[in-house]
Amino acid sequence: MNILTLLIFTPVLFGLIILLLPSSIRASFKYIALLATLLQLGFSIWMYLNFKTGAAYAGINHEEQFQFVQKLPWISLDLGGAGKMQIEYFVGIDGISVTLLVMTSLVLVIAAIASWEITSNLKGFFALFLLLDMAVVGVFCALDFFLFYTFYELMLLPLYFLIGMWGGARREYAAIKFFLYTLFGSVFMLLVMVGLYLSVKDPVTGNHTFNMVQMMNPKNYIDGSVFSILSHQTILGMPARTVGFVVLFIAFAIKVPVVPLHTWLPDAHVEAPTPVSIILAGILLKIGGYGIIRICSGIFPDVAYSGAYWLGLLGVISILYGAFNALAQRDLKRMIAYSSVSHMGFVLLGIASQTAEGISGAVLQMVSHGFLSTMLFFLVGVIYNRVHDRDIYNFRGLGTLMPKYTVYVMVAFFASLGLPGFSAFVAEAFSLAGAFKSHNVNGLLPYWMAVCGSVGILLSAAYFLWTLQRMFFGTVSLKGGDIWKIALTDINWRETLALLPLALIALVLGVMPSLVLGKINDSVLALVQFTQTVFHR
Amino acid sequence: MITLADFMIVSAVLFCTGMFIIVSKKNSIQILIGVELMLNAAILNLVAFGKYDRINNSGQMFALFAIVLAAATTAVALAIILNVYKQYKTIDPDKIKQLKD
Amino acid sequence: MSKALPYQDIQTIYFAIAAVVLPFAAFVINFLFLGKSKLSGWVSTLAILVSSVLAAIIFTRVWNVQQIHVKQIWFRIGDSYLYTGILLNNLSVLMLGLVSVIALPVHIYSTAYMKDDAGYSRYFQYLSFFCFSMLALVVMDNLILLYAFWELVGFSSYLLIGFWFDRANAVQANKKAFIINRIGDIGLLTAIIILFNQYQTFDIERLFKEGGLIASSTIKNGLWISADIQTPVIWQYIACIGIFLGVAAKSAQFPLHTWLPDAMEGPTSVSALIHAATMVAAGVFLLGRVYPLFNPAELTTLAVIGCFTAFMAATIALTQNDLKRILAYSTISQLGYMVMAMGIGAYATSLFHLVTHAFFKCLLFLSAGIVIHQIKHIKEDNNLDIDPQDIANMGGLRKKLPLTFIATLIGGLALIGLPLTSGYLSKEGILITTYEWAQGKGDMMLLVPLFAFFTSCLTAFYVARMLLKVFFGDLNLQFLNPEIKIHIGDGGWRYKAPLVFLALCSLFPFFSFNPFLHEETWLLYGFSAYNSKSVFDIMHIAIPVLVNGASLLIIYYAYMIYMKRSTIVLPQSGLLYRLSFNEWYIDRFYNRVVVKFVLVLSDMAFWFDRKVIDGFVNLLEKIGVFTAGIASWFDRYIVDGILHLSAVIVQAIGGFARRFQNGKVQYYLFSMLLAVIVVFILKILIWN
Amino acid sequence: MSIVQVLFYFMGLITLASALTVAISKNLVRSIFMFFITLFALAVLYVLALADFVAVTQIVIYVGGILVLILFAFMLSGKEALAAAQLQSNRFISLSNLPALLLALLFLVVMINVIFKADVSNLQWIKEANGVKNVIGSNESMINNIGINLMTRYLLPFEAISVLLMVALVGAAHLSRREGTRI
Repeated sequence: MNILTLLIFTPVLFGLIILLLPSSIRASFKYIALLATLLQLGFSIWMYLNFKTGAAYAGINHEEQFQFVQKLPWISLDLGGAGKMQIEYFVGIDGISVTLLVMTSLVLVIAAIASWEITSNLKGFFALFLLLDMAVVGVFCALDFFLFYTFYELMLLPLYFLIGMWGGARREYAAIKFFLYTLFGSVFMLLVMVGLYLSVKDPVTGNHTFNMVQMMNPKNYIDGSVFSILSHQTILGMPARTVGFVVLFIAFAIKVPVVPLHTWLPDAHVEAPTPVSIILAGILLKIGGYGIIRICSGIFPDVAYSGAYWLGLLGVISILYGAFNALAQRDLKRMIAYSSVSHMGFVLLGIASQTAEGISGAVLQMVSHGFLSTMLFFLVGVIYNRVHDRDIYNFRGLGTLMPKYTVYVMVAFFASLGLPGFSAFVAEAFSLAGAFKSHNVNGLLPYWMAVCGSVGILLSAAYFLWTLQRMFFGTVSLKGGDIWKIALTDINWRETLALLPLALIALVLGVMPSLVLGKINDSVLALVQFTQTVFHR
Repeated sequence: MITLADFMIVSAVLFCTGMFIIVSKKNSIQILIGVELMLNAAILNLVAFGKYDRINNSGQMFALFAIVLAAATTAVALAIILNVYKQYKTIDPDKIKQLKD
Repeated sequence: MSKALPYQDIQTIYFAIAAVVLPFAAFVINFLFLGKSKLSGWVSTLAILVSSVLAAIIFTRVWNVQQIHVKQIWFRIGDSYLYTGILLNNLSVLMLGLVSVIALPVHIYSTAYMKDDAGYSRYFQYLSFFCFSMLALVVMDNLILLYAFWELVGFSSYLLIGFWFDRANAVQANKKAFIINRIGDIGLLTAIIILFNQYQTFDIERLFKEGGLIASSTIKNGLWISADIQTPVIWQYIACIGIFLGVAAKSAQFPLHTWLPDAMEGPTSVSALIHAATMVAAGVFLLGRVYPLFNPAELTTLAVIGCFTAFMAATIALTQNDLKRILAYSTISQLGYMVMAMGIGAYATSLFHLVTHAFFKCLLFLSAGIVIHQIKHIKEDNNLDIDPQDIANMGGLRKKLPLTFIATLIGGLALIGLPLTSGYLSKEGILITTYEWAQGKGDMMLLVPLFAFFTSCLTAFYVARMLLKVFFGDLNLQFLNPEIKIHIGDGGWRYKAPLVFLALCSLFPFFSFNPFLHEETWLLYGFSAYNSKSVFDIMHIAIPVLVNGASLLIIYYAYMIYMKRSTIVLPQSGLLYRLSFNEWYIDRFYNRVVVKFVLVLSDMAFWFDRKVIDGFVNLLEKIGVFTAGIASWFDRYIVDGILHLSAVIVQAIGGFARRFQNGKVQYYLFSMLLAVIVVFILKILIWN
Repeated sequence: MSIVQVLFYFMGLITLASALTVAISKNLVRSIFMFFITLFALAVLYVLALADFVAVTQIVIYVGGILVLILFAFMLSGKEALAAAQLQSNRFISLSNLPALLLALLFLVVMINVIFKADVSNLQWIKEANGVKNVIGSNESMINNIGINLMTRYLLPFEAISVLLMVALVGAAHLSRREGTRI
């Protein structure tokens, strides 16, 4: 049994078990879900430990360099004159996926712990949760575009229901908004996918293929096909490859999210229940970044190269715009949601730089943000569970009431604002360093972008500190008076269990970024090498 | 000299009068009268044209037939009217709407 | 270890590591195990004691002997390797020693000062963490780690300023401090990134050593040329500006100085350690580290800004009534001197002033802490509603707190720069060098030494004012509330020992056996490479005499004002007074303009987000809904409508036909006849 | 204008006037009597059309048979019929009669139109009949001829009608017998 397949489908198995079990033992569902995620975490850690590094295992555009590969024919139709339709179950990971996978599995464990707060319709919730679990893990593993797309779309459904059924007051609006936004992106992605399928031929079998690794090789493109680099096809007067890139980019940019495609995020976060917020912020956003790295710049490196300026610009705008918006919020969750926009801007900036530092920084930022946003949303969930309020102005002096909680909040906040010693610092610093360096290395991004990006770090300090000062410090003063004072108990062991590993990981990654960078370096170098040479004349 | 057209015009007016009676009257007996008027209009025509067949007398002959038949039909019709009246206590054909769908 | 080192050097390195890590260990122990225990204070003190002993050993081994640099790979990112390492040279060992030596008395003092506080252990956690960051900052060998600890120092300062986190002012102040420091951090980060881009390394030694990468790069034709990278020269300026921002934020230089006076909301012992002696000196230390980066024009700018800061802060200090605020502004002023000294090339003198200032300012703060503590006692004993830090309430404490008085006096005199104190040595050095520096630069530049002298006079005035108001005359409180009981004193040995130690260190013999000539200070020899050699001439006598004379006159003037109340006092309502009292309105400007601007900007961004982007999305949604509405309308009324219409038509025809089937025989007849006649008419009309 | 013509017009006028009165009259009894007049006037018209035998038959059968039958039926149908008859709209031109009136007028117009268009006096066979003197003279009697024709040339229709008459009589008798439970 392939470990990746096991990793992907374990949760579904448990989900089926939950579905089959009678509702009378619904109290045990959360333990089953937790067990599933823990098992998954075990698998991913095993993979992480057994992951081989070195230039020979870089992956990216070399199929044989991927690890834990499983390749099975899935849908194979003989279309007669039109050749064979070849869709494979093709999973495998390289350096870029492996760290994200570990991050994902851990975040899912935390999300499962956070699911304790769910009280209604447990069977449905955990079944959907585990389905979502499968889909997100699948996205990071899939190397066949069709498979990728299947997982990608499969995420939407459970998320829609999770937000729409277990969410807050305006959950339906948020769910619909989220659904439409992401659907909008993925519908066009489907078109590009088909276009790519028709443009690419598997050199071995001679059939059209959905294999993403094959799509990265310019030799596999059929002469004169839509996305062939040599044929210079146009769509609506624009070069076809640019259109393909832009469409894919929009699909992923919605996920990231990049300003101006971000407005689903605050609404979805605010309305979603805590575990879903955690998955949204911790994993979903990373899928956007991962997609941009693996698919956008993997399959259309030439366009990613020529359009890097705009990518970088969008990144900088996201950083600043998200930060300014976060500063204007008074809903804690919304503030954190906007801060996610800001922090994910660094990812885009790093990717746009196309330097090893930038892309490594971006991946590290994704991993780091995965943990930190999980922590932040979990923390918001803690307070929301207790008093069902998140308005920053309604709290003051929580530090006195909930000292341990405040310590975790401070850790999360300071880690998020890039305090050295925590993972975000290294990630952001190197994203910026890469962006700055890019002018000399490949001339893609002007210097000022990095400088503007660094202002985002300043603003993040402003809004996090303002929140700290407003909510946690000062004399105790709560909107709900003594009732709240009683309700606001300090965190319990279950919450500690969720928060402590996150805080420690943020710290450990900050001190030893090599835990991530060691695994991704070869892949990143290969990617940089690849994007700069393969598709250029 | 009385022309054929004269007869025919009289017959036409008579016919139309009969028709009017048939269509407009609310009394079955009156309707029967209308029918008779129309028959008579026809007979008048037959008779008028019968002038030009001295040998066979076809016009008058059929006029005779028609008169006899009219008598028979009237008898039958009146019998029906009576029966209808027994059944419905009315002889207004508008009230008898069993044919309506 | 990258290269083989002699055993003793390895030992030195281990000592250095231990010196740095010990406070961190204390922090961890306190954090994990000694949450509520009073033991935590002694754990921290022990750690810093060992650190300072180690620092002393290291100092003796490295100072003017050698430079030790070891490094090890930290992580690899892409093709570049990041190292972590320790660089011990004169500068770092000096700072290492200074920080640990200053920290030690502060720790001891704190065990007494904080003993009644609920957050005693927390305080020592923070303090140890600060010591760790500060010590690490000075020994780190590369810019990224320097930056990391630079920010951690800011962070621990944040924690300590907001130590009493239930006080609104304190948390406002720590937020402000951190954010302003963040501005500096960003500048520094940008500068570091620029340097990394230019030289592909973060290594301080490789970058800044003599003949290092910085020295070998040139500026030509608007390009900044290093080994293999050419960048527009503007980025060299930006790097310098960035570093300056970092320095300005940490060392409270104009325009980023406003956090420091507010930072006095923290415990006074913290103010003594962090906001007087060590952390604020980090800016000057950084300047020392990256000194070769600056070119003469930039140095001149630095000098001007330093001079301006010194002058501005001194004018503000003149009118403040809060004891700690006066000291805070005097700190800013003295830091201005140091930066100015760096700017004029008096590298060593600047560091010398840093060291002396650390001692006497720490001394002053600790003394002020005792004064405030005692006034607070009076306040609490008698339930008075006063500000214990307001010097207007004080007076005549000389007799109640004799040791504190003497300590403050020594510190104050050192601050003024009168002979026999350490302050004299370093300050005169700066003034003389300033004068020499300005001589060759034209008339405009003469303003710099002029202002420096003037600032010195101002310093004399406000120090005298403070001393007189606090220690001389009669206790104002008693004057206002005659019935109060006063039981105050210098306190136990944990108060006294640090004061004595620091007071001794603030006197001349600690630095030079010649109390009048700063050139003979041992410290200066450590940095002879950088310091501009000055020829001994008449000015070296004239300037100290002049300045000290003026200072004495000013002190006399102050004495006449505050004690005898006989001299003309400057009006307390004039423009100058208000300017000074309101701290030049800078804070107010920041609050009203900069902060407002940012907030408005963020509100606008949010408005934009909600109205424009979300509005656009919602518009799309509305369009979608509308289109869907149209489609559904179309579906219902057109597509279905056609269907229904045909049904309706059929029905209508049926209904129409049905009406003929009304069972009325006459009607059938009528219809039939009508049909017939219609056929007839048609026949006649058409087929004829 | 001969006296015959005057008579024709006069009788035609009476026919039509009485027929119209039948149509207009709201009183059933009156209309029946007006019908009686019409039938008489028509008989005169038959005479004028040189069909004296037919005229006699008309009077005998119609006036003597049908009219009596109708009167009896009217009387048998009782008071309600009478009342219903009275209830009818007494106006000749009323909204309920309008369609019927229009229809009748249209038919009239059409028929007159056809009559004039057809130019009946100049029809082929009439001309031929005139040519071979196959026209009944105003002074000869056709009774003989009719009798012969009835028994020779029109024997089959005569017999068929007799059977038909019998059937009709049987039917009428069947219908009017007093049973009532049927139908």
